Amino acid sequence: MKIQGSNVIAAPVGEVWTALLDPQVLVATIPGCERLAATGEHAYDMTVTAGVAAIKGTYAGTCALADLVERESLTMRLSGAGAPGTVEASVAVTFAEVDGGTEVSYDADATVGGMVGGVGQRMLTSVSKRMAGEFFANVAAAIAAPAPAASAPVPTPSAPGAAQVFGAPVRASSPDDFLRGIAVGAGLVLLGVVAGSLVGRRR
Amino acid sequence: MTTKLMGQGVQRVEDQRFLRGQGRYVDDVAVDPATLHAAVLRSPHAHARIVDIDVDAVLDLEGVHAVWTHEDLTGPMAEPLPLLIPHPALTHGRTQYALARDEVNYAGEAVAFVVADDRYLAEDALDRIRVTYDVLAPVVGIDAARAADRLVHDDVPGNVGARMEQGTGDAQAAIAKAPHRLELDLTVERSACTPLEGRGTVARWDPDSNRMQVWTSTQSSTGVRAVVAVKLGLDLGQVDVITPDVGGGFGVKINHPWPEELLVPLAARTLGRTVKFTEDRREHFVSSAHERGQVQHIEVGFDDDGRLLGLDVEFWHDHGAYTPYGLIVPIITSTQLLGPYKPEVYRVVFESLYTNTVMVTPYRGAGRPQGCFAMERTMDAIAAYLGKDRAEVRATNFIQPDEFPYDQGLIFQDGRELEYDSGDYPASLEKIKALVGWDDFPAFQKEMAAVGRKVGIGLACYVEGTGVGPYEGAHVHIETTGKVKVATGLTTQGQGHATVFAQLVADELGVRFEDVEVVTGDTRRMPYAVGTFASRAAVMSGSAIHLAARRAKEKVLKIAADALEAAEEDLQIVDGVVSVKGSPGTALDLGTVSVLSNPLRYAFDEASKAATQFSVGDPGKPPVPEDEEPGLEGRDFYSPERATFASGMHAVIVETDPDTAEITILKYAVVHDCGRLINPMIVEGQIHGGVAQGVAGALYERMAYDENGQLQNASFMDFLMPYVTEVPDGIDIDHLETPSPLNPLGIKGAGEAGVIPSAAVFAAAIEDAERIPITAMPISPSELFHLRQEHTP
Amino acid sequence: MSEELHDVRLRVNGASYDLRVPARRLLSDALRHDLGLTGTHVGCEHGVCGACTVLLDGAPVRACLMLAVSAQDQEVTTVEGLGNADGSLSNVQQGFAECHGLQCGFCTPGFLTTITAGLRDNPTPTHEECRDMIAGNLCRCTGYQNIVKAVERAAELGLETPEDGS
Amino acid sequence: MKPAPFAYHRPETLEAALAALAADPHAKVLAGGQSLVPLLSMRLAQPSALVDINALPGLDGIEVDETGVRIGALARHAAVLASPEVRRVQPLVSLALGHVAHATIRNRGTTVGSLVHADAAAEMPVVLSLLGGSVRVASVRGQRDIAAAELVLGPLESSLAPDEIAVSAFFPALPAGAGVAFEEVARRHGDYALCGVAALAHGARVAAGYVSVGDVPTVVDLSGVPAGERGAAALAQLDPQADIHATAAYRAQLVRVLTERVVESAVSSARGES
Repeated sequence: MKIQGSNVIAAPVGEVWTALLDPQVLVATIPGCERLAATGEHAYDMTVTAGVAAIKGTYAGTCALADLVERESLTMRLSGAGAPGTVEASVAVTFAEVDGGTEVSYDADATVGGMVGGVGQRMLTSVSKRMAGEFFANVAAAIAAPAPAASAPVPTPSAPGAAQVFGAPVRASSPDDFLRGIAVGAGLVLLGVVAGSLVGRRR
Repeated sequence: MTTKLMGQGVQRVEDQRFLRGQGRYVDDVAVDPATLHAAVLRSPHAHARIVDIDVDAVLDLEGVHAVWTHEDLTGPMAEPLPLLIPHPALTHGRTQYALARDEVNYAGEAVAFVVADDRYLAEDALDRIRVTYDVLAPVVGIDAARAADRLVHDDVPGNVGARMEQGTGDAQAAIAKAPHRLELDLTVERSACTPLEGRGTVARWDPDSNRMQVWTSTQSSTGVRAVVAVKLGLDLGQVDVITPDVGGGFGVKINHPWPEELLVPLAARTLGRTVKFTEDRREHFVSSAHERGQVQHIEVGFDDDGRLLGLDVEFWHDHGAYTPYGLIVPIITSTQLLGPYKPEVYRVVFESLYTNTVMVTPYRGAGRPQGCFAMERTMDAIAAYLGKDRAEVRATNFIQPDEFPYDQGLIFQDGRELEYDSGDYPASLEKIKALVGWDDFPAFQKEMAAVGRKVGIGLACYVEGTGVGPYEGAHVHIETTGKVKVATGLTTQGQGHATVFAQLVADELGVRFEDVEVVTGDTRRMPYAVGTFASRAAVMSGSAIHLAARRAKEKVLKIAADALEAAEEDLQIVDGVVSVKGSPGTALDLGTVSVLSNPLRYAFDEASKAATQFSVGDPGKPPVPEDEEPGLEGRDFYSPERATFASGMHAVIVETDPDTAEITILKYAVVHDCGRLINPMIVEGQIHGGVAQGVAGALYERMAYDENGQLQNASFMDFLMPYVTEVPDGIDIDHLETPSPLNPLGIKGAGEAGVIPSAAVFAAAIEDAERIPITAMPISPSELFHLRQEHTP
Repeated sequence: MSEELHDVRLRVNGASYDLRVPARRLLSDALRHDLGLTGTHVGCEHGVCGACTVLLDGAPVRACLMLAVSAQDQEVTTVEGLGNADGSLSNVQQGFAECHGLQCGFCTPGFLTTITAGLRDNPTPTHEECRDMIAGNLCRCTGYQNIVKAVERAAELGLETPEDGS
Repeated sequence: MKPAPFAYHRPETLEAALAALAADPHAKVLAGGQSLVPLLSMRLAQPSALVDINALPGLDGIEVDETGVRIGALARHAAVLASPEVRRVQPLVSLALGHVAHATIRNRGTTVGSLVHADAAAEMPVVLSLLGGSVRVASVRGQRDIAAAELVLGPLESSLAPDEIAVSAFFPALPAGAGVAFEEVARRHGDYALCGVAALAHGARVAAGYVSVGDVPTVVDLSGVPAGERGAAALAQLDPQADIHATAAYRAQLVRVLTERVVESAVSSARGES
């Protein structure tokens, strides 16, 4: 599955760049993210519980930012596995200074496996695009008020090695966002997507 | 004298059970709280290395009894599954392991096997297994396989499992010399059998008798028996395989062993419990088998009449991740492609390619639909090129009735010469033209065009090699009650064997149809058998049963003649009573003969008492003379020189919606020649089913793999198996009967025929309606819409 | 921790059965594995094929799309309950036998239950209504031709010898 | 394909049902279950508990008066479809229901259930939007009516709170002199539509609702657009997506074709023709 798109955020490239690289921003913006553990520079293990409506699944996933070109581009590699299926995604993200802020463009290629892969791909693209739109609002908001919600790093034995673990703020299920739409989110979205494909048929 | 049942539309005896809900399918066996249930963890990736499998979280789950991964398999179980049909051209055959060892090559490949109190708990356990994969880029589709930028198996260069060529001469030279030349590139997508009952296996180890009993939904019980014995280190004599009622096969259940057919018996013996695996629908899509995927290039040279002077075919066959069934499918395409025609020179070459998708084994038609598509599209192209009638061009190329037996000069799937035994293609063509109204269609088409409606007509012909060897056997036993018990080893999945075989026995033996009971697919009753595929059951087992009944009859007459003090030739058997022609008083029933056949004469029943009034045997000889056996039985085998060739022609009239591009079937006609008919009602049922499956394959069903090797339509919601609303309302059928000289009944197979010409006939009709070349099947309204876009200036 | 079991009384083909099953037990599995009524077949478990169709208070429903606990106190009729009291075939079953309306027989129970209710509600269907009556059931063997004939034949038989229609 | 474990409640009063739902944010309501049960069996939905409302009294009503049709949460599609009163007062409901899956599914599936499932590929949410109906929901916090326009937030996301149960839905009556029509194209009879169109014509107002086009049920105002230009006008406001059965371009073609056909038939039935 391939998804492309772009949005403009009313903030300078520098701030947007920094926000996306900040684990506290990540943990605060990935919906249902219960834990994010650093396993290396810009590499994290995460546990995410999310879905659409009451249709939820828990995914064990990883997120790694690579090929960093300061303020220009990066590649986000994501994977998630849970009872409903698996998700492997690679997202090329580019940043460009434009009038009124920063244009962030993404080009995602996601592979969805397992049960969801077999029955739920139909609506994925449209759902993810819609979520991408919402994400940028969140990032803009996060930049306006830098991740107040995220708790301070606390070392946790459960974390691999001496990794830093970032806990998510307790909150009601938040609106979907970019990470959800494109990353482990691709799987999470599928939960809803699958619901769609099944439910659409078997009202 | 009772009328012969051969040729009668006798109602099916098995239906009495089925209609009452008393069918016994494999999941109906061992319905007992003590039975354990299995589930399989399957790879979510199309291509990956297995780094680690963590099953620790599974065993502390209440109700879970055991879990296996490849690590836990030993001896032959740890080796790759057998390559069932090797072939010299299959230079790089590969088969999977019962449980993946270090690599998975399709999404759905078995990785771990769990046994628990019920299927619910077994699936809970699957959710707790953690597998770490190193995901590799997959090879999906024929183009990717040919490009070979990536390999499915590191040790198979170019992803080529096999390359095979055969022919009757220098086709290229013949084409070069021909007055006219054409080239076509044709594609057929993947589909699958999808019987309504999936795969399933039940196994029970009996420690007292040291025997393994296996019930499995298969098309070859003897094959499963042999491999279970070898893999579990048992003697063949310790393994019984019983095929219960089978909820449809269509080919997919001929492949064996499935990993579960070995893992279930292994678990049963290990745990000392009855174990059952019942596949669910999604598993069937991603872990059984598919077929049809082929890309074909045709070059043809012909004269002004459209006569084939040279035909050169090259095609690429997608056989998926493994090749357990060898090259059967592409070999059938390469030979059966010729149909009823006789090109002066023919040459065919194919490559069988690996892809990271579900493996390919025969699906009803088995490569013929692709071959028929190639040949018939070529015929249509020639007709269009010459501006001739499509039927006329075909007639020009027909093998004539006086040319049989006709040797096509090739080697067929069974390793024998491709020699057609009989047929009458010109007669079939006349029948199909009359049936569909071929000559009146152009006028109808004009009429419709005048009111803005698009209609088109298509015609397609095929020849099907049926009843391939090597053999089938039968055992006929006349009990002292006069009841006749018949056993043949091949299996039944809806063909009505219990009925048609009983018809044959009743006719040959002279007993009442109701007194004959047929058992199939039970290795305890007939341990020597091949299986039900290639439209071979009626021809092979039908002939064997006929011969076995004849042997039993010979013995009946011998004993009765002795008892009645009459000459054998003066005796007749009617409704189970042997009597002297002309003096009906002098008679005895078969039950009595059965008693007389056994010198041990305990008078257990009336038949035995009745028998005491007769004396048989020569006092001067031992009670059981040399070369004779006690009991009233007949056993025989049928093994033909070669296959017998059925044929047929389909025609269809379709309408395409100018706005929505929806395709509607207005009329479907079939002319069919499978030699003599045993039961016309059942043969027509086979044709109906084949046509519906053909409509499905041409207009609805496909395997929608994405570029990552994920099957996106692994459910009945998106794999569009037709409902009644999608199939023709009525199918016009006419029969032609050119008996086969190769078997005692003059019959030919009928099982697969209905599906063979579908892709070709629909492509032809849609092309005729749209005036757009149709070169890829199946075709959806969405695809037709885009073809229109491309062809509108 | 072992799973909570629920007491449920199922009324099937006129008989009452008291079961203790987990909430997640599908009605199709309860009928087949707990009650041993294996005539109801499972072909897809997502409600598309119709092989598991049973009558719930007389109306056809998918047994695979119902929880056994949710069928509490309702009258379930399966294929085993379609025959006449004297053991003879019902008109619908007889129609199938006469018209070769089945081959492998796996989908048949779902057709029989569906048609039984259909002819009860509409004893004199047109050809189109006969096709429509079976439009929600999949069959892979017959191409439906003879199933439609069987429905028409069953309707004929119904006029000759009416039944209660279960 | 078997469900994961879940707790089960079968309350006999609405109050008890609401309490059970309020007590567990991950509980899900089971009504007809024709959508939910396959999700459970595929383990795509793993709610902690099910609140089975099938034993609740008084929710299976179909009340019809001249203002419209109120359908209870336990009224099955089949019952609504069979009601001549519903057909008389709001024929579009009956027209659309005839396209909902197959008869056997309609015997168990509920109309209200399909509304709150908020699926853009379902017929009934589109019909509710086009007619400007509403859904009445209850929770321990009380009752409220949700207007069709506010019902669907996104694909499969309704605006019901996790503790709310939809108890009924209201479809306004067809005004005198108004006309409706419904048509859809599906691959197989009874399938999820590739594209479905519902149309309402009342005096100068002409509007069409779209099934399986876009993420949410979408209604387009075509008032004043002449025949022949309606398809294009509708497309201008829609963004058809591709799936494995239809490309975006083909789906757009179906929008064009069906819009013209269905709107015209609604307009002519408003004129009292046909």
